[in-house]
Amino acid sequence: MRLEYVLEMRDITKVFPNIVANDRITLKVAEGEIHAILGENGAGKSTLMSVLFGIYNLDEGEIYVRGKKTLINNPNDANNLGIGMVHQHFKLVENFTVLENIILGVETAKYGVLRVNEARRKVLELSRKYGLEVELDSKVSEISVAMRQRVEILKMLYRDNDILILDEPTAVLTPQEIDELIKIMKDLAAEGKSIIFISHKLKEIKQVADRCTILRKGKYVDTVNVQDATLEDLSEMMVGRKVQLEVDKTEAIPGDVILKVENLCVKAKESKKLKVNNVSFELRRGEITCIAGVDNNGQSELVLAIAGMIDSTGTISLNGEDLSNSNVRFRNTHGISHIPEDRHKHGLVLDFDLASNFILQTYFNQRFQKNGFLKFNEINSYAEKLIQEYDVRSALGHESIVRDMSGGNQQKAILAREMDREHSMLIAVQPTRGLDVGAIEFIHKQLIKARDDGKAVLLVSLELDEVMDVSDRILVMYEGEIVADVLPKNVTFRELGLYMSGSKKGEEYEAIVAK
Amino acid sequence: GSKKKEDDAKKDDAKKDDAAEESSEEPASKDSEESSKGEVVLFVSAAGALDDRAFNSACWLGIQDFCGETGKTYAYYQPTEDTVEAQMVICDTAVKAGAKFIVISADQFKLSAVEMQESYPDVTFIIYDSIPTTAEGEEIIADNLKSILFKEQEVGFLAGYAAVQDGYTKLGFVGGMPVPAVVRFGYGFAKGVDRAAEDLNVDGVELMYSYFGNFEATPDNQARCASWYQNGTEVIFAAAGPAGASAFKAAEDNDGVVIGVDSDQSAESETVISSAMKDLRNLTYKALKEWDEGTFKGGVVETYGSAEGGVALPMETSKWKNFSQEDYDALYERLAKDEDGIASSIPSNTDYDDPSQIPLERTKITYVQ
Amino acid sequence: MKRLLLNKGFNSFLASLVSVICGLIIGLVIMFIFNPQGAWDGFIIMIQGGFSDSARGIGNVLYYATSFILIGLSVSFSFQTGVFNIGAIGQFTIGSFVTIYVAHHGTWLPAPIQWLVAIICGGIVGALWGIIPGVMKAYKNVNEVISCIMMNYIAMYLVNQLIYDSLYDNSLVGTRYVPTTSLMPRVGLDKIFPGSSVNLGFFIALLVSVLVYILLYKTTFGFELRACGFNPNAAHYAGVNEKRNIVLVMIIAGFLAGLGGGILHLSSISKYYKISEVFLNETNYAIPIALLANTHPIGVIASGIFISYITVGGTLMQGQGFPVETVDMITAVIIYFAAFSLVFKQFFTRITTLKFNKANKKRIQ
Amino acid sequence: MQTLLFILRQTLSFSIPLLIVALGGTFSVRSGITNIGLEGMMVMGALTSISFVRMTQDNISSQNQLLVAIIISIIAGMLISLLHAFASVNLKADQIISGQAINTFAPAFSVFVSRIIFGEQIIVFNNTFRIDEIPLLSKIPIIGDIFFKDTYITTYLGIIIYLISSFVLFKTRFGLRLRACGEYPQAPDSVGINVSKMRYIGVLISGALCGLGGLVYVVPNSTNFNSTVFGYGFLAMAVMIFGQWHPTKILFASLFFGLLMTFSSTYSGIPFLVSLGIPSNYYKILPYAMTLIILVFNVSSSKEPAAAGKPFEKGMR
Ligand SMILES: Nc1ncnc2c1ncn2[C@@H]1O[C@H](COP(=O)(O)OP(=O)(O)OP(=O)(O)O)[C@@H](O)[C@H]1O
Ligand SMILES: Nc1ncnc2c1ncn2[C@@H]1O[C@H](COP(=O)(O)OP(=O)(O)OP(=O)(O)O)[C@@H](O)[C@H]1O
Ligand SMILES: [Mg+2]
Ligand SMILES: [Mg+2]
Repeated sequence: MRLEYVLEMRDITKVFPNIVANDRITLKVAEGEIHAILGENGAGKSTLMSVLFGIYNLDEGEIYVRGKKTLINNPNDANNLGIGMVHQHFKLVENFTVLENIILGVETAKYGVLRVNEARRKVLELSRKYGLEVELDSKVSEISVAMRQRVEILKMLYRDNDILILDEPTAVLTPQEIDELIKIMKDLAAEGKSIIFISHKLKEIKQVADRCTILRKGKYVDTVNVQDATLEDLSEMMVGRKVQLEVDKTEAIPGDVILKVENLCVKAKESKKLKVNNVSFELRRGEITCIAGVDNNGQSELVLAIAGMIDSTGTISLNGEDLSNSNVRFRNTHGISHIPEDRHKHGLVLDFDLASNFILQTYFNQRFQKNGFLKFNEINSYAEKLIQEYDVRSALGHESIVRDMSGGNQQKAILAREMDREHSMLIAVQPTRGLDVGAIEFIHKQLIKARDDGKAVLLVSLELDEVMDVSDRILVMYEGEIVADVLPKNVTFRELGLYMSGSKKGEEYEAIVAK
Repeated sequence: GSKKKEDDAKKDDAKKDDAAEESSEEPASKDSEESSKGEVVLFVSAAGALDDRAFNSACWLGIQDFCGETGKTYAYYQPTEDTVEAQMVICDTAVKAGAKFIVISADQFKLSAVEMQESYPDVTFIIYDSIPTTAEGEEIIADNLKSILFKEQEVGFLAGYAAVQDGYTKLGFVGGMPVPAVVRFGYGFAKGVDRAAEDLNVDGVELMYSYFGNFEATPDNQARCASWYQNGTEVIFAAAGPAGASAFKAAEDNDGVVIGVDSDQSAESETVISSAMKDLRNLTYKALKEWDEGTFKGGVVETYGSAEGGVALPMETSKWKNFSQEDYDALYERLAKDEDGIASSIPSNTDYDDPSQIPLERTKITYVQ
Repeated sequence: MKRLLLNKGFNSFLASLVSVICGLIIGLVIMFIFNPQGAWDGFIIMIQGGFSDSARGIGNVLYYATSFILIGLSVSFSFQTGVFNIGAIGQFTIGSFVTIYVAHHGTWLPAPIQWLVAIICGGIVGALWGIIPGVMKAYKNVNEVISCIMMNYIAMYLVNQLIYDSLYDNSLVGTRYVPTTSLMPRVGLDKIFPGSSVNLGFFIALLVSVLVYILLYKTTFGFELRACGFNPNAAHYAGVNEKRNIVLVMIIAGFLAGLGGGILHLSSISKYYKISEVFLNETNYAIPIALLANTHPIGVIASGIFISYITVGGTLMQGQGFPVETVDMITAVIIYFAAFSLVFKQFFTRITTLKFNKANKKRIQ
Repeated sequence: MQTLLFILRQTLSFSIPLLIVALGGTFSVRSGITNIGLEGMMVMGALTSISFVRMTQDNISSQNQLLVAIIISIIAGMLISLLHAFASVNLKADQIISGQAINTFAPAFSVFVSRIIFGEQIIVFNNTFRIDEIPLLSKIPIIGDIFFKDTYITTYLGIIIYLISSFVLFKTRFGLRLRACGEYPQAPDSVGINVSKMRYIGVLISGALCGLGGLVYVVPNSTNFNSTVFGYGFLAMAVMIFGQWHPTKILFASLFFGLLMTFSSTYSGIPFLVSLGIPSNYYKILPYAMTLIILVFNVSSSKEPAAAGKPFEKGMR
């Protein structure tokens, strides 16, 4: 009986210092099957896969591969068993070429000397066979996210793996790219490869998976035939209650123009290419404007330029005041609040305590300092206030070192800081990335509250669901240009995807170009 | 002159043997428990090191000779820095640990020596190259201290004269740093070269003159010497302590030769053709011997030059082509007797600010600053 | 108690202490290997340090600690703000010379302020020496380690030449002795610690350490600097001018090092700058002291005094037949054990949170 | 011609140790471990190998002796570098700490040990390692004069190590893996490469080359060793950064620096320069000042391997 499963994980338990990430979880995958794993953030999906792939050693349980009980102590063991994995965060060396990344670890070599030609041939063959188009000699830092993902898939195929794990592979793709990926997955399955596919997007699961295992808070819930389950069933099993997936919000009442951007251009660091190419738009009070687009199409640079963190040409004015030549501090104090894309790189000083992080841009205000000396009492009570208001949870209150806090609470801290600062415009870049539904809900509510308070909100998101649910107006960026300016009610997912992949351009865009 | 010196040495050897016998009969000192850490002590400066292959090494060997013979314990101390306070700390430490005789081997102790000799009247001191002087410039020598100075210029002179007489016309001098003793070596060498050129009527004598700026065997020093050899210099007199090794190496690689300094350095490299020796080891030994026998006389300044037999070239190990033992003896004699004012014509370190000021008749001196 | 143990500062202190103890034990073992007879006595003398030479010993501990603290502070301060000022060596060197120079040429000043003017000038030139790598790092993205190394050598050779050109003394092969009128005031310390060179400089070092502490932890400027140190990107995001701050950090660090050199050279009547092509001995301790202090300005006081303490002990240990280098070896071992501090810290945290964990485990089961 | 040859040879004698040690540092940094302990590792290599030469100088023929000395210096460097690897990889400590500890330890230890073994701190040895001429090869015009006359095995070693290093780093499986560990250890970790092991190897290679560099530093330049390499380890570190952790650039950086050093220390053999009367201290400053200036104008900002200096934990994201 057991033989019918190519992979069987039984009663897997994995404990981290403060949490039981996997609690007696069972997973059975058949040959040629696409098996989805569904669960909220933190449900333990990645952990389970990491155990399977040998990154973590399990605390309890057994793993059978092709009917044989095995110990998987490191990725090598997994690889030898034909198990491959595409991680949620790509494991690619940025300044290596695509080819080097693919062969890393299983290089063909003679007396230790690399023999890349052989490898190149094999990779090209695979790439052709599965329609996985990649530029083998480009540096990874120069290629798009979608291509990086193809590289990761090629990495598995190159290793002749036949149990493939894909951890949230669709989170960063356009609908079209997702379709392509689904086709590839189906092809692979048809060849007899087994695929474990992690996602919390129910529609995709419905589309591609044969069966689905649901996890909740580290525990096994059930394994179902996807055909037999409705979307509602799946979501209920995942969250444990009936869920309302839409965001509650009233119609926007746009007011005056707050931000006006004209002919904004940003040069790329190394090349002469323009990352942001002659972008112009306006933001209005009381409206959430969303910039949609595939990662790396200039959204980040656009935001950094508006915040004054990188050099740009063109004009930016806020409330009629020209900001083009002013520095970050000036913009911070004249109405721009900014929830940055990377909370660890920009948003927080991880080794500071929470209170210090709350005053990161305001420490010089009369409120927090006198003659250059910090007023700690005032700072701490302010911190406590924010902690209360925004429900930021941590072990030691305002004294907690931010590094020790969970990602969701780190994000809430940033949100609290940026919302509470005096501002007329809020920029939020991927504010819900990696957060669980509760936190996402909270953040969406706050964005809407800001809008209703009469602020202009600029949301940058890669997730189409978020784009469609939260925004009042959508700008689509493609290769540094704004290619569409649409209202969510007038546009479908499909269309958005076309804009995002550059295959369609909005009328407004044509109009702009004509001008 | 040199014969006299050799005789002295023989006598010393005989004495040493006697002393060894005596000490073996004598039981080890009673209070060896407390004072076992060093009755005879050497002080070296913070900037220096025990093994400088020059002063300190020679004194240390002299102390070892003596203590090996008498069974007395010995030690050396180095202050944390060269201030009076730090030097007094090691002096107190040494005396507390049982020091009875202290050899001070550096000019850096000039100020503190005044205090040391007064604070410890029961301890005997000798200080090389220096006379205890107060901050106000007053020289004070107590009865328990003897200052020993050398006329390095005379042995430098010998080396320079010998080199020219041997047939070298392109010579070089490198000092470690322009400390007084090194400067005396250098000035003497320059004068010796010139005097020989004059006496022997040699034309076209050239002298390169420089200081390394340090006493260490660094690649830079090696390269500098090598460049001289490359440029035609045949022999370099290296008065530079451990940095002499740089000159040896450069000579080995560029077919040049070297004159060593302080002690007989012939064993260190094939290229060492002679050495300008000071008799430090022996003098240290002698002073200790006198102290041991109760004949030590302090309160004086003794200066050793050729007349006193305190300097020499080691002719047995020298590799001169033309300069013979007879030539050497004759020259030494002239120097010791100061015939025609030959010895008194040699400048000392305080006579000129830099070597290019030395009036030389037939030598072209190039001073590389 | 648990609160205390969980306190970061106390925890680091404890970890440093354990490092020191481990280092000393290994040091003793090395001493035993090489000289079994003298080892124990020598070791005792060393760890008695300043105390084995009566009041003078203590005075000297404080005296040597003065320059150690200041140069260690220079490195620590820069570390805390994300810059590695290995150039403290050169700044100390040039500061020393300038102080001596001003002391010699400033004798027309009223005596009570000669020293002050001189050391401030030393500090200022040290700061100037720091500006160059600072500007290069901030505006040209030149790795400060390499530019600082270059600046160190330039300082050393330049000072040697300037001495030849100005204050040269033939017999000292260095500068002349500093004029007595410009020596650091002894403020009665010579009465308490007779025979030692301790002077007002020690209090200046303490004061400066505290000032640096206040600057770093209590002021808005320090807030900016530390933010830059921990996360320059976040500082940039928060509108801090991180380029300007890098330059300011190097100026302050340079000033501290220059000040240290200056005070050292005005500490004794027989002090002078000896021409040398090796860096001043004090500079060897800059990085060790900073590391041992976990780069905390107040910690620097402790580690500076500690290194000074065993250095004094090391001098005295020569009486037992151990060369002064023994102390350096032991210092090195202690620094090495500082690498274990993470392990030690985790250990302390674990024993204090053991109870909590046990409870947690039970809950899980 | 003769002068040119001389300058070339001197340049090599400055550059080769810098090159070898800088390459050593490169292996460590490329694996993700910052190494400021180059100086101390050089001292350990020189101490052990020169001690060996001194102890055996009357018994073994010189070139064989040198070969053994080379091996000893390499082993010594590796042993001391293990300490650095342990602290940086296993203890995940700040990588400055153990490097600095080694720098403080080595010279003191060297004095201590030399005193115990030889009774004095300076180890004097018979330096007979020069090869006058290599038959046949020395007849090649120009090249023969530069490389095959009056030369040291160590010169070839430098060149060979340069060639091997560039090859190993960029053409071999090992090099690929090593560089991956220095850039983004998560990647090699996820494909089953043992990052800790690679980093150990990187540090060990750097120890080996530094130890060797210590010997190579002493042999062509002196007949004694005095427990120090006079900051050459730090200069090599500067050369490494200057050469942007890339063997060929490091080769040029070390030649550049060596040439300046040669100029600054041999100018006194050039009558014209002597006649200018510029004090030698200014010439001594020259290499350092020039390097600073070049750094300012060197527009391409140096890219240190991204993960260098950062401890890595298995399974880290
Ligand atoms: N290395 C670790 N140390 C401690 N806790 C961890 C570690 N890795 C994961 N966790 C915790 O274990 C839990 C499960 O995490 P896991 O990454 O498996 O979730 P997931 O289902 O993949 O979520 P997501 O949807 O965010 O990818 C989370 O609470 C997480 O914070
Ligand atoms: N510094 C950051 N700033 C913004 N978003 C981040 C940051 N770090 C992580 N994230 C996002 O948070 C989400 C979850 O992160 P986490 O580290 O918990 O992932 P995971 O599911 O456990 O990953 P893996 O599959 O690699 O184990 C990811 O989608 C990631 O993009
Ligand atoms: Mg997760
Ligand atoms: Mg996950």
